[in-house]
Amino acid sequence: MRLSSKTTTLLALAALIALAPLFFPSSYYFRVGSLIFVNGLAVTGLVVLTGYAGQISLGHAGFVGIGAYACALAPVHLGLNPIAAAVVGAALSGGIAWLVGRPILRLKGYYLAVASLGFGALVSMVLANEAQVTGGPDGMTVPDPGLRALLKSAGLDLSNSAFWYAFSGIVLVIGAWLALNLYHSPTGRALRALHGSEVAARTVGVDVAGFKLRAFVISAFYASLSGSLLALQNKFITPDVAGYMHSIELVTMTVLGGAGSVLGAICGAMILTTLPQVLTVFQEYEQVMLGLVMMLVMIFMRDGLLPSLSRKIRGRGK
Amino acid sequence: MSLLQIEGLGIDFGGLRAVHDVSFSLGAGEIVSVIGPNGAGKTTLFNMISGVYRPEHGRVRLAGEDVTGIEPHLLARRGLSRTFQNLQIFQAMTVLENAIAGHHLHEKGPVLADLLSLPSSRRRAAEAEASARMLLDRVGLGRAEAQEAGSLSYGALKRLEIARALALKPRVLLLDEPAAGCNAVETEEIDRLIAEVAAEGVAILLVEHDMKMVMRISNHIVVLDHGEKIAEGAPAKVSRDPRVIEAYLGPQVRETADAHG
Amino acid sequence: MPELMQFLLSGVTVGAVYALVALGFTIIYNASDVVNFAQGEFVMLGGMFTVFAFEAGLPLPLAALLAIIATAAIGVALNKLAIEPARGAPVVSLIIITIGASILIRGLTQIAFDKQLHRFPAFSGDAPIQIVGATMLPQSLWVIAGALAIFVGLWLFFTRTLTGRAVLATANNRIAAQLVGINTKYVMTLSFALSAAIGALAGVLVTPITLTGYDIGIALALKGFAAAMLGGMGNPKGALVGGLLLGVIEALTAGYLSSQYKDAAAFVIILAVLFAMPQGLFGRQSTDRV
Amino acid sequence: MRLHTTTTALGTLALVLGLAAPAIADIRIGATLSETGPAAFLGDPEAKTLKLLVDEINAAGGVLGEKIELIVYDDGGDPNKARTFATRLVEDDEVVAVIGGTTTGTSMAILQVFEDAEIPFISLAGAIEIIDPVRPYTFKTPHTDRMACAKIFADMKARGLTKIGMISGSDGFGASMHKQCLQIVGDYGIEVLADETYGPSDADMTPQLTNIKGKEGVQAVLNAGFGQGPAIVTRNYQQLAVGLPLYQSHGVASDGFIELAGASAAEGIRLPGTALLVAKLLPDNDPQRPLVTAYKASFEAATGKPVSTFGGYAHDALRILVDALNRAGKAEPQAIRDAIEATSGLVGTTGTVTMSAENHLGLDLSAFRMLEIKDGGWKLVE
Repeated sequence: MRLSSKTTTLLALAALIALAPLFFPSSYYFRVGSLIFVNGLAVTGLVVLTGYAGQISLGHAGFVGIGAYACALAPVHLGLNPIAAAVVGAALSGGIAWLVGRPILRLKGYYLAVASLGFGALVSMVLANEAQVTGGPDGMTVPDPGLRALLKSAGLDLSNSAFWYAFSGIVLVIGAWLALNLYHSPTGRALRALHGSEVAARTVGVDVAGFKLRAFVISAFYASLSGSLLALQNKFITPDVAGYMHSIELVTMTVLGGAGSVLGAICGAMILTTLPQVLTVFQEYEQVMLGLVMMLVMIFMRDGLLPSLSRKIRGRGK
Repeated sequence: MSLLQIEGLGIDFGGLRAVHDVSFSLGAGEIVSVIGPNGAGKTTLFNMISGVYRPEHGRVRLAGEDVTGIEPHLLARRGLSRTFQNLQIFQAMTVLENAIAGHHLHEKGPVLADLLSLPSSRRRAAEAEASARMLLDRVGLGRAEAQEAGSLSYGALKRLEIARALALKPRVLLLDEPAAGCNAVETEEIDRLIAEVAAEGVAILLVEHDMKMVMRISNHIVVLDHGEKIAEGAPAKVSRDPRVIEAYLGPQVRETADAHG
Repeated sequence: MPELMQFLLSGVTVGAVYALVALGFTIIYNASDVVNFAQGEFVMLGGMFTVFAFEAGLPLPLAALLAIIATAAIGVALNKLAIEPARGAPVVSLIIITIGASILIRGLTQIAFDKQLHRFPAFSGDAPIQIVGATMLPQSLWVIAGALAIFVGLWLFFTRTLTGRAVLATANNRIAAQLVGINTKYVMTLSFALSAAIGALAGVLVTPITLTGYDIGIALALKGFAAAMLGGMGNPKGALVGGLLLGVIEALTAGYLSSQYKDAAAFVIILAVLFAMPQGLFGRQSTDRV
Repeated sequence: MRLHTTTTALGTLALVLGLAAPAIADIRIGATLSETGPAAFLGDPEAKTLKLLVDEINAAGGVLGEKIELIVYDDGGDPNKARTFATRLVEDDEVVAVIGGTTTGTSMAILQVFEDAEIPFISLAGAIEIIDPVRPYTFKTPHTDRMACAKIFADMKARGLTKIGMISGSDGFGASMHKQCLQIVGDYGIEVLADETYGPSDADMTPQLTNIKGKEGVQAVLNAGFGQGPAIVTRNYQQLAVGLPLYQSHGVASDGFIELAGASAAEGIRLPGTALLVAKLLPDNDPQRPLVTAYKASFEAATGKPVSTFGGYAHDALRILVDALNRAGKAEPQAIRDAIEATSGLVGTTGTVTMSAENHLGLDLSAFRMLEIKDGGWKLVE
């Protein structure tokens, strides 16, 4: 039986997440792994927005921030469990995306970039300025959702890092599954169609504004959940997660790995998350190396790392 | 009653009169061609009828309903479909997916069902795929279905666009130079395809430079020059009209003015 | 009233800084449709080179001139090494290439120089000028004059010179430009050199006011980019008006509403303008050609 | 095929990461500092100081007969990155103690890692929340921002200044100090009539200062901030001829500040600082004098840059640690922690440190010195 590319991708991803710990020399690698998954989740959302629908956002860290602070604030003010708070955060992010998406997505190219950037900046400013509520730039603590304790009582005692590795890994696989489903679905086709030619998509009946908005809302959900996961495992959160630099980082991961493919973008997340850890060898040359890597990949592999590489491999096979 | 009715349609671009006061109508199963020298305003007229541009003057009626300035995707729901002079293919998608994309209105459903890949979503997609395969066979692209659209020849892309437009099961079909860039054999195939579609009762509005083809298949011809209708009628009548001959043969220098129709 | 005047003077000073950065974006954008996110680093380099040449004992004008030339050379290198090989890449790839370049330049600067803040003396002293009960530093006049001069220069360049029109033609249709004999490679090189030089000049002018350091480019590029988009990317008039408007909005918000939310007010207005005018205040209207 | 490639890539990556970790030997001390990013102003001298002092210690034979191996990571001021480096220091590098957390945000984000791993951690950030409530393994060296506020307000009160305006940076440092100052300002009978902020990269603060100046009854102005902001505030202050006493925070306590603001604009500014800035002015019998003079000399010789208070924080953290190591007699985290808590009468750049189970800072206000800028240099206010 020939497996569909969707199943192959999912199996590869799941196997990678499950088997990688066999090679981990210390539990620090669980931490790096779970960060990769957290970023990978946000980036999967950006694949829907940028890779499928062709829309740029330089403000998605705003949604990451909303998701993160929901987990910090809702338990304190609403008495919710942090996991429920993550769902509330995602709903809030989706709602805000739905509200701001309509006007923002009318813009194109760099104008869309600056408008989304403005949105992200507004969110991070509110988080930094409303110190009474959010603790300001110094940040605030996030309560423990008690999941680990629950597992322990069920007889499965994982270390903190290992637990969050597994938890974010599972969330990522689910996220990737949904995004891959979407790719081959009527909605995914409509998104890719409007990416290819907006005017042609219109003439075959695609409500371009509506579908862009759907992609925007979906990607906001992903970003928000990524923020929640980050807040839950760090147990402490600052407005930096909502900042411009984080938005740029997410877009870079997406495009570097290959915006058109879920697995590619997750690879991008892996590279950009581990790179600073590897580059510590270079000490003060860390930034120089990071800049060089970004430039070289984009110059020589403009479709992103994974699509370019797999094309090369396939090309050799022929 | 005519299916598509154009009444005094007009638009200006930066003070320049692009199309002015053009009227005609189109009935089910009819093939009407719009001809005229380059820069006469043919594509602009198409863009207004199909909702890409919002007309400044006049009305467009579809089966009696006023649809002037309505967004293209809403026109598509009402059964108006089109192709483009300079191809608007979804380059990064396969040939088959392009044809499926044409079934958007039939296959779309709740986004949640698509995310979860529910049976309802898969069924919709499968139906669209089956219909798309049939359409590709009809335009002779059945074998190319797995190829990336960007890799097809120009003529094949023209046919793919027609297949995509037909996927909507339109009542009115606007074809903008469907035979441009095609060789004689391909032109003949397209010729036959158009006639077939019209025979099924679809009203076809055609912009075409291949005069032989136009004369052969049109029921009715509308001639534009400088954005205005200068003649209208049966092919035989129009081809003898001195104003038409002047527009075409006289000041041919004007053709360099604008590459677009 | 003196308060309002003070707010306006502050706004115009800051706005002129933004405008100087925004103007730097226009040439490269016009020649290649690339928004160069490393533009802020050109401004930083202009300031840093001048600081270190000045501290090494060169007279200030000479130090500034050297800084501008050196930065222009870096601009040319950026084009040759990164932008030219990436020709035809999609917008978001180009964004990432230029962001990568900005990280690279920052990294090299912190190694070559240091991570401290620096400034050099204002050109005409620090004695405040009194204007209707409000005050302004002479250096602000230099910055404003610099922004105006570059604006006029760019406007003349794009409308009155053959080279300037060649730049616009290249952006419009590269192949066509080549067909009519424009050396598009030369045009691109020239654009990057000019943009970098304008950025460096901006750095020289603003350093006595804003100070300089290896990482000031990020914030400047962000505000300059926002200003350029507010005015309409590619249009020198848009860059100037967008920059000044942004500065004045910030100063008035800080003065009358809340200094906490002055940046927020600026972004809200940018969003509002873009919703009403998707191409910015003076941007080119574009129609889908199908 | 694809699966195989990716697994190989991951394996290679793990190998590279593994190789990056140093071989096991010596006494391993870790640090995560903001050498780059918005707090580089603080983190850079901190990192340089640690490297410099560790080299000096090792050259002199090390501690407990062993060399110190220092592992410094640059978190760029990003709390998330800092958290990862903290985990790495604990899990992978297996250090016995950690210095760092340049900012309050990074310190708060990482302290739980060390509490969980039971490894002593000495923060270099200002906020009181780091050590209040006391956590067993968390210590810090800088005065709290609250102490800086107290020092300033006490000086204001002594001069009869009771109505003030505040202008604070909106970055972590400024916001934190602003918050803590407002918490205690009432205790000194001082009222904040105007409260303004500015962004960390703003170029002009005249609108905010105009509002403060225009406020009826303001007698003095306090600027909480670090980086370029205070220098620009100071210059704008002179430009507007506000003419009221101006106080800056310990965030600008370095010679660089006077240079950036200009000697004439900075004239008369008061700020709480450490002995480090006024090494030459200290009386000969001052216990801090030999120490700060030596540190200042070696830092300036090695880097060519003037010392700053922040480098001093790192200096003190390392001294506390080395002192604790010597007293503990073994390089084990638990023993080191206990020894740090028992630190008593240790002279550092910030003052004399005496810790206890209830006090993981161990400094009092007397160690803070009120300085005034005079003729482009520092002067002690008595």
